[in-house]
Order: sequence, then C-alpha cells, then structure tokens
Amino acid sequence: EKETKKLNIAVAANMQFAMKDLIKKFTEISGIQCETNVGSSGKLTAQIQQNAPVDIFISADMKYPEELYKAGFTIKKPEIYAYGKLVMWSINKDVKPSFDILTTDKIKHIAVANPKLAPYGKATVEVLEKMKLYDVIKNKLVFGESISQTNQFIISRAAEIGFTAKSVVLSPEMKGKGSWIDVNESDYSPIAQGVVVIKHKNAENADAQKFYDFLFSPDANKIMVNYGYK
Amino acid sequence: MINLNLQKKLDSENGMMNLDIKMTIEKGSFTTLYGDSGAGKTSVLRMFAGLMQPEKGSILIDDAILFSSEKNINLKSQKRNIGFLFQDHALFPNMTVRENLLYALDKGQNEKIVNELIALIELKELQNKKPENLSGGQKQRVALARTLVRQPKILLLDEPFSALDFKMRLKLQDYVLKIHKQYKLTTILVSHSISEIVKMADQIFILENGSIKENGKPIDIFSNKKVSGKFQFTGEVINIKKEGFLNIITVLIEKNFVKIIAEDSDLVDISIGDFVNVASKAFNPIIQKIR
Amino acid sequence: MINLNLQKKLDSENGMMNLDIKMTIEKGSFTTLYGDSGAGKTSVLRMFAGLMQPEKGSILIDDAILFSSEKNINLKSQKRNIGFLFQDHALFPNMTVRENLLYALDKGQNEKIVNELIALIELKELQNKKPENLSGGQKQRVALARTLVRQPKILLLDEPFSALDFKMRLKLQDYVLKIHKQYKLTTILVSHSISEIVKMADQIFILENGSIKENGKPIDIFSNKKVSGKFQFTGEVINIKKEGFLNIITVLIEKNFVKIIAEDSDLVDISIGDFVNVASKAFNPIIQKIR
Amino acid sequence: MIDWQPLFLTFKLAFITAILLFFLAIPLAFWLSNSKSKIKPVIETLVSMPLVLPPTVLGFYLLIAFSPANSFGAWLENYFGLKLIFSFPGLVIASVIYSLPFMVHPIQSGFSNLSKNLSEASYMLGKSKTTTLFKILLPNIKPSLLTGIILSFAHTIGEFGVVLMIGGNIPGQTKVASIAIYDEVEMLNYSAANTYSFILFIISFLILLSVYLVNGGYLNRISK
Amino acid sequence: MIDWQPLFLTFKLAFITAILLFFLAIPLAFWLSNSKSKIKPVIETLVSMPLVLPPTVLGFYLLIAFSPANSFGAWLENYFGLKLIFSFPGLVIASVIYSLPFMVHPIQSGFSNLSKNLSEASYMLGKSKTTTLFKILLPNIKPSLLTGIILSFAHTIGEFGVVLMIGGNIPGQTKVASIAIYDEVEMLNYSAANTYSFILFIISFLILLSVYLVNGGYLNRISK
Ligand SMILES: Nc1ncnc2c1ncn2[C@@H]1O[C@H](COP(=O)(O)OP(=O)(O)OP(=O)(O)O)[C@@H](O)[C@H]1O
Ligand SMILES: Nc1ncnc2c1ncn2[C@@H]1O[C@H](COP(=O)(O)OP(=O)(O)OP(=O)(O)O)[C@@H](O)[C@H]1O
Ligand SMILES: [Mg+2]
Ligand SMILES: [Mg+2]
Repeated sequence: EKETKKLNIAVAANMQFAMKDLIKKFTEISGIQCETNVGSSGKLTAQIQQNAPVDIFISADMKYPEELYKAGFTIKKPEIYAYGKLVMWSINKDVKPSFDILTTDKIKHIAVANPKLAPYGKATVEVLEKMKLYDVIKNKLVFGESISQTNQFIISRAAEIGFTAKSVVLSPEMKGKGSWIDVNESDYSPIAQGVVVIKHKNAENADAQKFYDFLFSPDANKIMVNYGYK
Repeated sequence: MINLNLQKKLDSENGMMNLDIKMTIEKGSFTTLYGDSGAGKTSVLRMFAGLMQPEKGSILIDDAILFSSEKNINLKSQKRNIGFLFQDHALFPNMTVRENLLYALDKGQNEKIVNELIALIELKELQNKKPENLSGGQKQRVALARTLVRQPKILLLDEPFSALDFKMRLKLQDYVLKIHKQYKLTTILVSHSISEIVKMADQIFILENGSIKENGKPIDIFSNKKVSGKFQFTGEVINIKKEGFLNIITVLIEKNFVKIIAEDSDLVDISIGDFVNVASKAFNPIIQKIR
Repeated sequence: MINLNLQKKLDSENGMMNLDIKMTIEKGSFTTLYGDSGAGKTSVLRMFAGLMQPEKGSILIDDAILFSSEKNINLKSQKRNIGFLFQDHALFPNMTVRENLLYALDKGQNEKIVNELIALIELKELQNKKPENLSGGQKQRVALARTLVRQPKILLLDEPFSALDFKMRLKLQDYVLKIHKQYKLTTILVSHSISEIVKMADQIFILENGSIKENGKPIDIFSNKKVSGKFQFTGEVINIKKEGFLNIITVLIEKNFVKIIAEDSDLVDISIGDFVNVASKAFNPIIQKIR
Repeated sequence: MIDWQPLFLTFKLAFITAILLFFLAIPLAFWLSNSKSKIKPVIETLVSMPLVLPPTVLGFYLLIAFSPANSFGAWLENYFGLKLIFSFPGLVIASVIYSLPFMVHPIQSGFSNLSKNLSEASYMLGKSKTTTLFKILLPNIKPSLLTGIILSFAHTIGEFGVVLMIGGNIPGQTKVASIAIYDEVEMLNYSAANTYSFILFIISFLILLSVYLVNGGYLNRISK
Repeated sequence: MIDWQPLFLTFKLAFITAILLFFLAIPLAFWLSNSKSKIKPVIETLVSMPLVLPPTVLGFYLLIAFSPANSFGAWLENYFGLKLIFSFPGLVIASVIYSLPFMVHPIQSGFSNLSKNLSEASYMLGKSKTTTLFKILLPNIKPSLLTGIILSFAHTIGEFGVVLMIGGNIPGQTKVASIAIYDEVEMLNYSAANTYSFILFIISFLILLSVYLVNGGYLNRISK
C-alpha cells in the first residue's frame, strides 16, 4: 500500500499539457509517482471542499485557491507559480489577427472564454473594454465554458477568431496552426495562477511540499516559459 | 354449500342495471348460467373468481368467507383455488401450447396430466406452437385444457365450447362431465346451448337483466315450456316441392330434415323460411339405441 | 364470378397440412364454409382478404386480379373492398362502440347507417362505452355492425353469431340475410351450426384438413345424409321414469323434449345418457305455422 | 436577482425539441416496427449512437459539421440561409439529434407490443396506413408516447454539453438554464446555483406532475 | 498509443449500471403501473427529475451527499465502509440515479400497454404476483425491456458530467472513456480524442447492433 501511494495532483484543465512535462521532470528528480485529476478549477475546488483525496491543487487563477485557503483547507496562503498570457488567434488563412479586423464584416463570431469562469475571459473583456471595442463587437462574442472550449470554437472555425492562452498556441499540437498575435500585457490585469497544498487530517504532506517547491524551481520555470507562461 | 350473494351496478343495454344475484350451489353439482347476451353471466363468474368486486354481498364456501362487504373480507383470486376458463381464452402469447399448460401445473404436480390433456384436445402436433398461430377453436381447446390442469375444486367455464365443431364439442363435453364426476368438482358453466345445458347440468339459473328469473333442473325448466305428450317440434320450412295435388315440405328441425306431405289446403299461409310446428297426435314411436 | 385458388402450407393437428382450395363463387351468392376446428376456414378468409399470403394460386373477381402468384400481383387489403368480421372481434380499444362504427364510415358516407346499426344490435345505451366494458356477445355484435357499416360488396363473416343467445342470433341472422339480398352482397360465412347454414346459405363448402371435401347446396349436402321419408330423429336419453310396467323415457332432440312410452322389453340396453334413434314408420304429421 | 431569461429559453427549447421529435420519431418508429429490411437493425443502432458520445464531443462534431467554414455548413447557409452555429435553431437541431433515441425507442417498442389485429381490422375497413397510424395505433400506445415525450423533454432541459458547444452561451439566445447553473457552480456561487436549480426543478416538477396527473386521470377514466 | 483502460472501465460501468437498473426498475415500474395510490404521479415525476438538472450540477449535489464531510456520506463510510467519492462504486450509484428514468419509464409503459387479461389468467391459475411478473408480464414486454436496457446502457457510456464530478479522474478507477476524451481535448490532442471517440463509437455500435440483430432474429422467429 505504502509503496504504491502516489501524489494526487488536482490540475486545472488548461494547465494540463504543461503539467505533463512538469510531472515527468519532477518524477525524474524526486522519484515520486504522481497522479493527476484534471478538471475545471471550480469543479476541483468543489471536490476538495468535499474531502476528495487531493494533495496539491494547481489552479488556473487565484480565486479558487484563495477560497480554499479562507475555508481552511490549505496549509498556507496560495502562491503564484506562473502568469498566463493572452493571445488573439485565428485558424482562417484569410484572417490576420488584429484589433481592427474584429469590427469588420469578415468576423462574425469572436470566441472568448467565459469571463465569469476563466481568467483569460476576464482579461479579454478588460482588453476589449479598454480599447472601447466591447460595446461595438458585443454581439459577435461567443463564450466557451473554459479556455479549452474557446479553443474548440476557433479550431472548428465556427468562430473566425478568438482570444486564448499563449500556452495553447505554443503547444506542440497547435504550433504553426493559423496565426496569432500577443495582446499587450499592460492592457489587462495579470493572469496569476496559484498553487496550494491541501491539508489532511493525519497524513503528512511531505511529497506535496516537494512538488510545491519544485514548481518554483528553475527547472519548472523553464518548462513553463516554454509553454508561454511567465 | 356455496353461497353467492352479489350486488353491483353495471352498465347494460337498457341503461343502468342492478346486478343482484343470490345463488346457492351444492358442492359437487353442475350448474349452468343461461341468459341473453349482457345479462350478467360473465360478471357473476368474475365476482366469484375475485376478478371483479361486488359492491355489496358475500361469497361463502361452507364456513369459509371468500368475500364479504360487511366484514370487509376479500380473498385474492390466487387464494380462491378456482379454475376459470375465460370467454376470450387469455392464452399467454409468450408460451407455446404446452408451456401454457405446464405453467398451470401446481408445484410438485405430475406432468402426466399435461400430456393427457394435450392428447385429449388433439393438439399433440401443435403443442410447440405459440397461440397466435392457432385457429379459434384450437385456442378455445387450449384454454379449456389449461383450466383443467390443476383440477381445481371449483370450475368456472364461460362458453367453453362455442367455437368448436360438433364432434369436438361432444368429446370435450363428455370429458368435462367425466372429470366433474370423477373429482367431485363443483362446476359452473355459461352456455347458450340448451342441449348442452340439459346434457351437462344438474341445475340452471336463468339470468335476465342482472337478476335470476328462474332456476331449477334444466329438464324441468325447459320441459315445462316445451314438452308435451305429443310428438311435437318446431322447425323451419326449407323447401316446398309440388307433386301433383300434393306438396312435399322439407322442414329443418335443428339438425334433422323432415319431409312432410301436405295437401294444397294445408299450405295456405306457409312459405319457405317460416317457422312451423310439426306434430302428431297419435304417435307411438320406436326407440333404438345407436352406437 | 369469384375464383379462389389458394395453396399454402399450414401447421395442423395432424402435422403439416397442405391447404389447397379451389372455389368458385357466384357474385351475390351466400356461401358457407363448414368444417372441423383447424380445417382452414379462417385461413381461406384471411387469404381472400389479403391478410395472409398464399404460397401459390390466384384470387380473381371477374377479370380483376386481386392476387396472383404467377403474375406477382398482390392487391393490398385496403384496396380489396372486402368486409371482414374477425373471429376474435378486433374492436379498437381506444374508441367507444359508436366511434368504432363511425371509424368504419367511408368518406362522405351518411352517419345514419351507424345509428341504424346501433339500434339493430340493441346497444344504444352502451354506444359510448369502450369495448373493454362490454360482454362477449356485445363485442361480437359491435364487430358485426362495424363490418356492415361500409356495406362492402363482399362480406366475410367468421363465426359472427357464436357468442349470442338464441333470440339475438335469429335477429342478426335475419338482418344479415336482408342486407345480403338488398345490396346484392357476396357473403361468405364460417359457421358450425347446421341450422344457421341451411337457413342462410345458397352454397356450402365442407373443409377437411385444408381441402374441400364436399360442396353443394346445404340442403342437399345435409339431406343426403340425414333426411328420410320417415319421421326420424337422433336424441339423447335424459330421463327414464318407471310407472308400473311402462317406462316414460324423456329424449332430448336438440331443443325439444319428447316423452316416449316404452315397455320394459324395449328398454334393454338403454340408459340415461345414451344416444337413441326415435322413429315412426306410419306418421302423418300436422303442420302449422307459428307466429 | 435571478435572471429569468435562461429559464425561459430552456423551456422554450425543451418544448420545441419535444414537439419536433414527436413528429419526427413517429414515422421513423413506425417504419422500424414494421420493416423487415436488412438494414433495420443498423438504423435502430444508429438512432442510439448520439448517446454514447460525451455531449461536448458530440457538440464539437456538430459544431464542425454546422460551421459555415465547412462544406455542409456552407451549403446550409447558402441554400437555406440557415445559420446553425451559435444560434437558437442550431440548439434545437442539436437537441433533436441528441434526444432522438428517447423518443424513437419507446414509441417503437409501443408499436411492437401492439397486437397486429388492430391494424388488420383497420385495413379491412379500407383505411390507409396513415389513418390507421393516427387513429388506431398511436391512441393505443399512449403510455409509450408519454414516455417518449417526458424523457426527451426532461433530457433537453438538463442537456448541457451539446448546447454549450453549439450555442456558445450567448445571453438571450443560447444561454439556457443548465449553462447558467453550471456557471454558478463553477464560480462557487452555490446559493445562486441552488436557487436556479430549485426553480428549474420546481417548474419541471410541476410540468411533469401535471402531465402525469392528467394522464393518470385519463387512464383511470378509461379503465373504469 | 491508446490507453484501453478508460474504454474498459466505461463498458464495465455501463454494463453494471444497466444490470443494476434493470433489477431496480422492474419492481418500481411494476408498482407504478399497478398502483392507484395518490402519490403515484409524484413518484413518476420524481423518477424523471434527475434528468432536468445539468449533469455536473447533479453530480455536485451527489458529491455533497456522498461526501464523508456530511452526515449521509459519513454514515455510509462508518457503517458500510462505503467510500463513494472518487471511487468506482460511487460512479455506479451516480449513474444508476441519473439513468433511472431511462429504465423505469419504458418498462412502466410496457406494463401499461399490456392487457389485464394475462395477469388475471395467471392469478386464476393460482400464481403469485411475482411468478406472474416474471413468467407472464416481463416476457410479453420484451421490446420495452430492450428499450430500457439500450437507453440506459448508451446513456451511461456517454455520461460525463456526473461521472467527472463524483469520480474525479483517477486512471483505472474512475477515468472512463468520456473523461479520457475530455482530457485529450483539454490537451488539444484532437487526434487522440477522435481516436477514442471513434473506438467508443465502434464498440458501442457493435454491441448495440448485435443486440438488435439477436433481438430481431428472435422476434422474427416468434412472429412467424
Ligand atoms: N400463420 C400461420 N402459420 C402457420 N399455420 C397457421 C397459421 N395460422 C393458422 N395456422 C394453422 O392452420 C390451421 C388452420 O387454421 P384456421 O384458423 O384456418 O382454422 P379454422 O378452420 O378457422 O378453425 P376454427 O374453427 O378452430 O377457427 C390450424 O391448424 C392452425 O394451427
Ligand atoms: N367493468 C364493467 N363495468 C361496468 N359494466 C360492465 C363491466 N363489465 C361488463 N359490464 C356490463 O355488464 C353487463 C353484463 O356483462 P356480462 O359480461 O356479465 O354479460 P354476459 O351475460 O356474460 O353476456 P355475454 O353472453 O354477451 O357474454 C353488460 O351490459 C356489460 O356491458
Ligand atoms: Mg359473457
Ligand atoms: Mg377460425
């Protein structure tokens, strides 16, 4: 039993592909086996609140870890392990991403992550509002439940263009597909992603702490930068 | 002694009908219900069997109460140990002829009876067919056989022979009579056929509009009305053939044809299709047993 | 002229049965099918109606081909304009009695006929009831009425009167005969009752095991076998009562009781339940019309 | 406090879907119950297949199919002016596809359970297959029809994945209640989610209950 | 390349759920079709209610109910040693609750379509309600039983929201195919997601097709 005990990592869905490399590296270094439980941050938070067996929670924003901290499920305050970056992306060959094109007839639908749920969605709205575009193109917006669904809107070309995470367009699967531009980072509040170690009644969380520490190591940082995080 | 006291409001051809029946039946007797379509015959059987609930009344077998509206007793159908042949067969469509009979077996009862009954109803070759492939009369025979499998102490038969040809009907009538006697069953038969009733039953109840109009021995009931010392029949004129002054009239009296020679004067008023009385005052018939 | 030539393998009580029927029926005639249960009567009607497909053969009405296995023609039931009374009624459970009849109306046909038929079958009071609440005989009457609504040129009746009491049966027989004549219908009736057949039909086909064994006029068919110049009947001994040296024997001859006085010596061999011949050589009966 | 629009949209979607399905499923189920065709089992199976894919996945495939960037979607848009993605009609079509088995299978089994006698009797009265279907067969499988309607109605209300994918969560157009509730749950706004769920639950409960009451009353009346 | 475990788990879950539901639904449907109780329409409605909630939301409520942090979940854990969150048994129970209407309603309508004659005939042969149910009623509503089994089987395969919420995403235990597909989509691995979907589709197709073929053959045989 003891030997097969693995570290349970709850991972926000959009961190999943970076996480694969991170875990690989971590296991290489520490020899600790990990098991991931992927879901939306909201779902994972709900599960943790119901005593689901989770050792460490890697969220896509700060809100959910804060919530858990306040409710006393974590050992420490959440720490930011990375910042996400927003990009504008299109798969269509004849669509060159730019803010000007958004208002043209060429663009009928703009895919955005749900601003209530996904930090990238919130950031997108902020940007659009700042550029006084929001009210103009409000009717073109379609909302994905998560960043991943937003990607699907773009990839299926149901939406001609959309806003997503930089990690997406840099991922091996999507590299070179369509065209994208960075959104000026000063136009939106930073997309901070937090991590917390979950408190357990009696078990010790040494492994979890190790992973936590690993996340802030240069090794991990290198991987995350590769995936478009800061 | 079986006591039926049944009251229930039913719809009828003349508006609302108050079914109100009091019947006393000896155990081991063979009783018939006779009456017009809609008189309430099937309803009486269904109440006896526990498939229909009387509004008021009671059903007693000796001291056992099967139903009593006063005492609020209503024994389930399953517990009444009554065999019921339904007017519309109600064979189980998912089972073959044989399986229909096997299903009726009581726990631990010998399967032999099933083979006997299948032979009796002459459906050996069809025993592995599903009911939907049977003819009307074949279904009726299976329904009868299924009712007889358990040899229940009380047997309710709702027009069990109506779809059968003459030969088969006689054969099954005889069989029912035989087991009725052999196992001392109490049997109630619904029938529209007087000869069947007279042949089979000890007792007849004539139902009219939900009430018992008459009851007694079938022979008395029908005799009082129809028998006379004379040799006298009712029949229908089928043919009239002229031969010189005489006419040969063919009269159908049930299954028998009688040719009668009549003079023209006798013929006034009589034509083909008329119902007639045929009688003879001075008649001393010969009687012979037939094989 | 209607020509039926039907061949089909059916299961039967004696193993496989080769139904093989050739029938010619005059238009406007009244034909009966008679035969044992399982002989193939219903199957013949179903093939005529297009509900069962013959393996080989043809069905012709004058020059019109309803079915031909050679020419690969098989007219749909709906197109054959045939009325069919099913042996098991097949009333529509979702409709009341009246709605069952109304449904049968052709487009533009007058509703009057429905009222007439409901009155005829004496179900005025029950016309708004669903079939499940009807008695067996009531269902049969509705089925008959429903078949008659459209007054189809060809009428197939599969034991239409079997569940009816005597009075109702006579009444409906008469009605069927009346409309048969009035509208020049071609009617085929399946029946187990000889008196019914003789009364109604011009022509009888006796089926045995899927083939036609005999056919002709009912009166000839049954007469040849049963009529004699003598006044002679078959009946069953119901009662024997001793009075001194004499015995009064009651014999049931169909619905009639006859009392016969016999000496002890005549009685040798005869006991209750026996079938007997009752005959008289010298007999000159009186015949009277009855009202 | 509560935004009623998603609820309104949900019931509108569920009603329209159930009604469309009803008329679509009847001929299909009728054909399936009568056919002796070799491909019948294949069609029967295909009808159930939308169920085995996770709703979001099915939604994604539908999205690709309906997208005007692809030939089928372009054809729909050019020839029929039909824009199915991110629109209410698209939701309806997706729901119809997804809930198809809930309507077809119960009706089909209703037909199969029915005695052949009834249709034969109707044919002998010169009635066409269509008349027989509507006047005789359907009225005699009311419980099955009810099952089909209830299952597809209720399922459309709770549907979520397909709708989210095809609809794009546009307020007033495609943001149905299930999405609204989902959003609240994800935001850990449990009390708002509870309120929505409760309202959805109560309205659905009342609708279905009244259906069952009416139906029960009706059944009691005919079985009396 | 493809990890077969989620597929295996999916079909295991679907089989177990369908079988459990079958035995659970028969008595319930039988009661519903016979009962004249006043609460019957209420129960009928309640059976359908799991459908009207979005699966994740239902999953959320089940999560709360099953959680050892709450009294019901704690009771289950203490008295039965049952851990329902993030475990296969939890998935089974959740699926059973969610798919209940797909089994109960078709079976109930099958019973209702059946003529009362048959059970009466059976009672008159002295057979108990149970014997009558198993030997007479159920064999005569085969199409309805089949509908119930197919719908709940297929629905469990495609189920996703409830399963993800209750089960988490634990390989070999609760990571069913629908979640595996979800994972691949999240990882932008669309080709892997397609492969999974395709395999899921094909296997389900073959299973259902063979059910329909066997069933069709059977029905043909008895209707000959
Ligand atoms: N679909 C069928 N396939 C094969 N055999 C059948 C089919 N329907 C009936 N049979 C058989 O054909 C034979 C003739 O049946 P049919 O119904 O024609 O008899 P019938 O003369 O009408 O008898 P009854 O007077 O009992 O109604 C029976 O032995 C029956 O079992
Ligand atoms: N469940 C019921 N509720 C009300 N009335 C009924 C019910 N069942 C039958 N009836 C009516 O009760 C009357 C008697 O029916 P029953 O079946 O007892 O007649 P029957 O004597 O058997 O007639 P038949 O010889 O035609 O079979 C009929 O008028 C019928 O319409
Ligand atoms: Mg009766
Ligand atoms: Mg017949």
